[in-house]
Amino acid sequence: MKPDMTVNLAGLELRNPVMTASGTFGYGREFADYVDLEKIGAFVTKGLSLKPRPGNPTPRIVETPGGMLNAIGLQNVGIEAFIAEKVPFLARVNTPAIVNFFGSTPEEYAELAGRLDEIPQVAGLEVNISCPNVKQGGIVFGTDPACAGQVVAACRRATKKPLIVKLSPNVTDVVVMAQACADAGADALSLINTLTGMAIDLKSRKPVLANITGGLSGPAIKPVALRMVWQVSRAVQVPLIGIGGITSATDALEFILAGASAVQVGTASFITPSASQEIAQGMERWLEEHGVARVSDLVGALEC
Amino acid sequence: MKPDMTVNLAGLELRNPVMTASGTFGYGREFADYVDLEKIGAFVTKGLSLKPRPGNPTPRIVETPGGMLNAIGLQNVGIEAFIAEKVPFLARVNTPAIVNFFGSTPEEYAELAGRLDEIPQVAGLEVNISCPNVKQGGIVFGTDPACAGQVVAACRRATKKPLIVKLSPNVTDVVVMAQACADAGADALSLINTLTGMAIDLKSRKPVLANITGGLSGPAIKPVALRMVWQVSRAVQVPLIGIGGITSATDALEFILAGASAVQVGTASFITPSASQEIAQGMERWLEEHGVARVSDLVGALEC
Amino acid sequence: MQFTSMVLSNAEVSPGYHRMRLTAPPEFAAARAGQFVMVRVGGGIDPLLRRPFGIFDLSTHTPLHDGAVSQPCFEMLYRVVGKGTALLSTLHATDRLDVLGPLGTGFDLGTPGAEKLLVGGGVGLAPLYLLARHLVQQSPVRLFAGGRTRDDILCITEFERLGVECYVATEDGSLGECGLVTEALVSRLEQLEGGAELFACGPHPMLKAVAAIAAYHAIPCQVSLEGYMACGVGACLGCVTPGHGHTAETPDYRCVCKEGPVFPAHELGWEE
Amino acid sequence: MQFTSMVLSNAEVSPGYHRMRLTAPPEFAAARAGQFVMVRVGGGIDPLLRRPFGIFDLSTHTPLHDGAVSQPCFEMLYRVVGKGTALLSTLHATDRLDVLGPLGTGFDLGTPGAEKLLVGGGVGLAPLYLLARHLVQQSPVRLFAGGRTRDDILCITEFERLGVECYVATEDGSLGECGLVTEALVSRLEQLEGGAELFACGPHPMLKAVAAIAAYHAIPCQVSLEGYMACGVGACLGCVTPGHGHTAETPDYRCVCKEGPVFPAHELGWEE
Ligand SMILES: Cc1cc2nc3c(=O)[nH]c(=O)nc-3n(C[C@H](O)[C@H](O)[C@H](O)COP(=O)(O)OP(=O)(O)OC[C@H]3O[C@@H](n4cnc5c(N)ncnc54)[C@H](O)[C@@H]3O)c2cc1C
Ligand SMILES: Cc1cc2nc3c(=O)[nH]c(=O)nc-3n(C[C@H](O)[C@H](O)[C@H](O)COP(=O)(O)OP(=O)(O)OC[C@H]3O[C@@H](n4cnc5c(N)ncnc54)[C@H](O)[C@@H]3O)c2cc1C
Ligand SMILES: Cc1cc2nc3c(=O)[nH]c(=O)nc-3n(C[C@H](O)[C@H](O)[C@H](O)COP(=O)(O)O)c2cc1C
Ligand SMILES: Cc1cc2nc3c(=O)[nH]c(=O)nc-3n(C[C@H](O)[C@H](O)[C@H](O)COP(=O)(O)O)c2cc1C
Ligand code: FES
Ligand code: FES
Repeated sequence: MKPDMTVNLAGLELRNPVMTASGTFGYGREFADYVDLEKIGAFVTKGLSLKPRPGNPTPRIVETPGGMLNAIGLQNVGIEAFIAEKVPFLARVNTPAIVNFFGSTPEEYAELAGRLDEIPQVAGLEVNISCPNVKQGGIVFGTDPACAGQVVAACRRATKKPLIVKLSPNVTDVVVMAQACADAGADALSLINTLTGMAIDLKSRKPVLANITGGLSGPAIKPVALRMVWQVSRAVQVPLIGIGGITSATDALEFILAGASAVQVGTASFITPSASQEIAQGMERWLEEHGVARVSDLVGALEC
Repeated sequence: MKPDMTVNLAGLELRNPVMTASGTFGYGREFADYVDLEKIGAFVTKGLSLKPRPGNPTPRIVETPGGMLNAIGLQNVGIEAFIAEKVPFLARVNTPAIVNFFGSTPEEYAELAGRLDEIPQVAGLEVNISCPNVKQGGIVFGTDPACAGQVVAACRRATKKPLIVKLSPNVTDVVVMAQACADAGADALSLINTLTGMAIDLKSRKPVLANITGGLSGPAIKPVALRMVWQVSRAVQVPLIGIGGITSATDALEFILAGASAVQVGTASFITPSASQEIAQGMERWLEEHGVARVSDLVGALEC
Repeated sequence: MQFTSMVLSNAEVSPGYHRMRLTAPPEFAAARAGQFVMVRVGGGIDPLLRRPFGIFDLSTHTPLHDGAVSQPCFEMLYRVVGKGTALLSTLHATDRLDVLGPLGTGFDLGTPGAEKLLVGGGVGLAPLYLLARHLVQQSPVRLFAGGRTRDDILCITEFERLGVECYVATEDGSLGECGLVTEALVSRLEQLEGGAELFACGPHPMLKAVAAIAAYHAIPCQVSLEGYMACGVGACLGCVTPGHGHTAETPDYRCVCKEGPVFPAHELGWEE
Repeated sequence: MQFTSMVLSNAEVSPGYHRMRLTAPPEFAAARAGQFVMVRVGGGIDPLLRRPFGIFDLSTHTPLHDGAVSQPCFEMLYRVVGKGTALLSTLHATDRLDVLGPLGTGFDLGTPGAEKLLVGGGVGLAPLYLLARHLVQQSPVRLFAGGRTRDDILCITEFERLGVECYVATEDGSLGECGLVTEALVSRLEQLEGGAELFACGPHPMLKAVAAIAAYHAIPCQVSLEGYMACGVGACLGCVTPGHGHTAETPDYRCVCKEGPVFPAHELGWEE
């Protein structure tokens, strides 16, 4: 018998727990030639802001041992172009599209959440709180529980859609951040975003990235991500989406054991465009071979 | 002309800026067959406590993508056995030995610093503050600026030897921690210690490490380490020792450019026991080829 | 398209430069000059990302044994610069490689009849060979090949065999003229009566110079760019390059992997 | 000692098991049975750490060409279980490998004349062959080889060629007795009049059973352990195993890589 791969995540009905991660999958269409979008659970679009954002100068990416740094600088088309140019594609795909978004004040976050709330093709929202708060001296929302709570509460008031909050790993205590976001009304938490890192080119004696620092992703960060998912899952009640260095069904199942109800595949899609689909299939096969009836039976099933 | 590789680090005269990292080089003797200890700048011994410490059950280590997790649990012989069994070897080697140590209260740290202060063979002290404070609900000293400052101040009062404080990367703002330690009297800062991570064995559905979580080291963490060294070097005046994933002379020179006056080689010694020596030689060769007269000319010479 | 390709040959054609021939699926035969592939080198995390390479040539491979069906194949011309290309250079016939492609937007072949001037710097010659093969069928073609030393001047005989007239310049004078290839290009343009069309691939400073020459002579010019790439399909926005209207206030970034790598030179911003 | 070794041969000797012969420097000839090497597989970060393997045999290699000097070499017998061993199994003659060793404390050869009983489970036979070669020179030697199926019973002919009497047991009965090898060991011990000495290498539960048997019969027993290793030289404390006096309150950890991998069984804690 085929195992039951479905997941109900904060009201989102997913055919399986594998989603693609924001910023690594464009607006869905870019990968449509390589992935059967209807074989994955959901996809998350590139971080969106009210106004279009230019992003950083180049170079914006560099490979590091077992990972990569990116400093795209949240380049995106802005909400108007998103509605005009990207939403029609979302409507054509029978897979939930989750829109990742950000702002520079709680008000901007809320306004955007409100705009997205009106778009029927948007199945859920993912709030990226790893952005500086321009009103409070540039402190990153996602590193201060009060700031984060404020943003989440503002978004919560602006939307009835499933609200996922994406946590930054660049914090002393991810559990405190998770708790603050859950308390402020998050339906689910996704973790982790990238670790801040840097690469230097010895020859030119310059940073490789034009932005100097960037976000580390890929297999290198998997141990940190697994640890954070496990810590948060033991402390917080809302469902979790595990992210960080997932390249195989085994990786994904490890996150499920650690307490994630679903996972997101990021950097791996660059290496194998069909990674998310293959991971979903691989998970199903594993469950079948191991006689696990429902993927949800494994959530948090780690024996410590 | 041979470049000048010497470094004066907080009063320590080093023949070159390459040291070995605590916990990866035993008490020096273990590697003596593989490295000419007199070709490296200094070596740092395994984290020492007042009483012997048992360490954690096994498995204690596991390989991860581009890195490894360890949960040794700070197993060590304790100060008495250290003096009786390890110090005589230190006396025989014409290379500064730096003793890494820790405690579970500021008083324990200070007592140990005082004991070490009396040992002439000990060239300098490195305080590991990535340990839980048993008096304050187990909060890790190195994640709270006040706690860290307290420990450093206590050690400072107990010793006149060069006092290096080793920073944890598991914090929201490493600059605040660095500042607190410098203000409390640290002569130098070494960074980074390991990132907390976790590995799971899907087959057994258990964590791989008996301790569940462990410290991530190796090439995977280099971008995070470089970023932290760069951040701290721009904000704090004391000299820095760069640590994290250094496996080549190029890596080491990148840390120097980022602002480190010296570096420590950890995990790389497991892969190539002579790594530290080879890195020192490689750096010298690079300086010569590039017409740099003194390694100190490169410290913080990154062009941003 | 993602496919597993078999290495047919992989030979050093000049010190530090290799030419690799690989099998491809039938659909690959439709690849256009200027498009590229992304190759996964090794099966693990080191290197992690795919590496982009131009398509040097397209052809058909007929295995030697009886009754064998012939199969499309393509070639890459690459320079060993780092980890990925070093590993690539160690592969042998029958080794497998995971390939994504053809990707991106290739060259527009321009107006039949008009003289085509191709400018290539070092390994920038790679995508120009397939282009020349297509162009010689409809127009006179000249190649301006530049490099630091003669080792950087690649596969000129192949171009000549197509009937392409070749001009060579090296910075150290070890082959052809001593100096920059753009000087030879300028002389030719000054001789020319009718319009010519430019196609260039090579280091950024060379492309910038070529773009300026084209603008000065008011002739069409297409350039093929490089950019650090992660996805190759327009999803990560890692590879962008400033468009002609780009300023810090009114940013205008183009995706090298999707909108490019070939762009009309006048559509790009050349300031930086 | 760290050295670059050349692969002389690398053959599959049973499904999933390979035997590899490698050159070594002259000093390596002094390696003792039970010592091990740590091999760097691949030159990059994947795999990152060295992999530990027992020394299956020591010998001398004389190249075929005229005037060649003979050279020490050693063999490893390994099972493909993960990334490192899979990569190892793809190596060919003339490939190079970076080796650290001989490491650790090997077997003590015991009292000449006393019967030697060797117990090996699966790839645990690896270090027992060199041991047997040494022991047959001074004592009668019997081998008890166990495995899950007959595929796990390795190189028995080689042991027999040394004059070692071999008992085989498999869990599925596909070769030798059906059951655990320790049963055959117990029968033999019950037959024996004089004292015997035990040497065992294999999975932990097997070693635990052998240690218990030795304790019951009050005969000396040495076991060779495995442990996840990073440094292999006693510096990282990753590989430790509890000693006989070990409790949570009075910990007593021994370093498998330095004090072991061979330990007198009674010195270890077998509780966990
Ligand atoms: C569209 C396109 C077509 C190309 N065609 C060719 C070709 O036909 N022949 C050829 O020899 N080279 C070509 N290049 C450059 C080639 O991709 C790089 O030389 C190669 O990726 C270097 O990989 P490495 O691992 O050896 O070097 P490393 O320096 O170790 O690479 C590290 C990282 O930087 C990237 N990188 C390094 N150099 C470049 C570069 N010049 N451009 C883009 N990314 C780079 C790599 O892809 C990798 O992600 C092309 C690049 C692009 C973007
Ligand atoms: C002293 C000693 C001697 C050994 N001798 C032999 C031998 O002669 N023949 C043989 O086939 N195997 C031997 N082993 C086990 C062998 O080291 C592992 O099977 C091998 O390291 C697995 O590597 P991998 O990359 O294929 O597996 P992976 O599972 O990918 O390895 C991941 C990590 O776990 C470690 N690891 C995995 N299994 C073991 C294990 N059983 N023991 C220790 N570490 C492990 C690896 O070294 C590596 O660090 C010995 C182990 C030790 C400690
Ligand atoms: C090129 C790139 C762009 C990204 N852009 C975003 C983004 O816009 N918003 C966001 O929340 N996360 C973004 N991320 C983070 C990823 O969604 C993901 O959290 C991270 O890459 C870790 O997962 P991975 O290791 O599987 O890649 C980006 C990551 C990469 C590599
Ligand atoms: C096995 C192991 C044991 C360690 N023990 C200590 C320790 O006792 N005290 C300490 O301050 N750091 C300890 N560290 C951290 C290292 O000193 C170093 O900060 C870290 O490994 C990062 O450097 P690397 O990537 O070069 O290994 C240990 C690291 C490893 C891998
Ligand atoms: S490489 Fe990803 S958008 Fe071009
Ligand atoms: S492997 Fe490092 S102490 Fe044994």
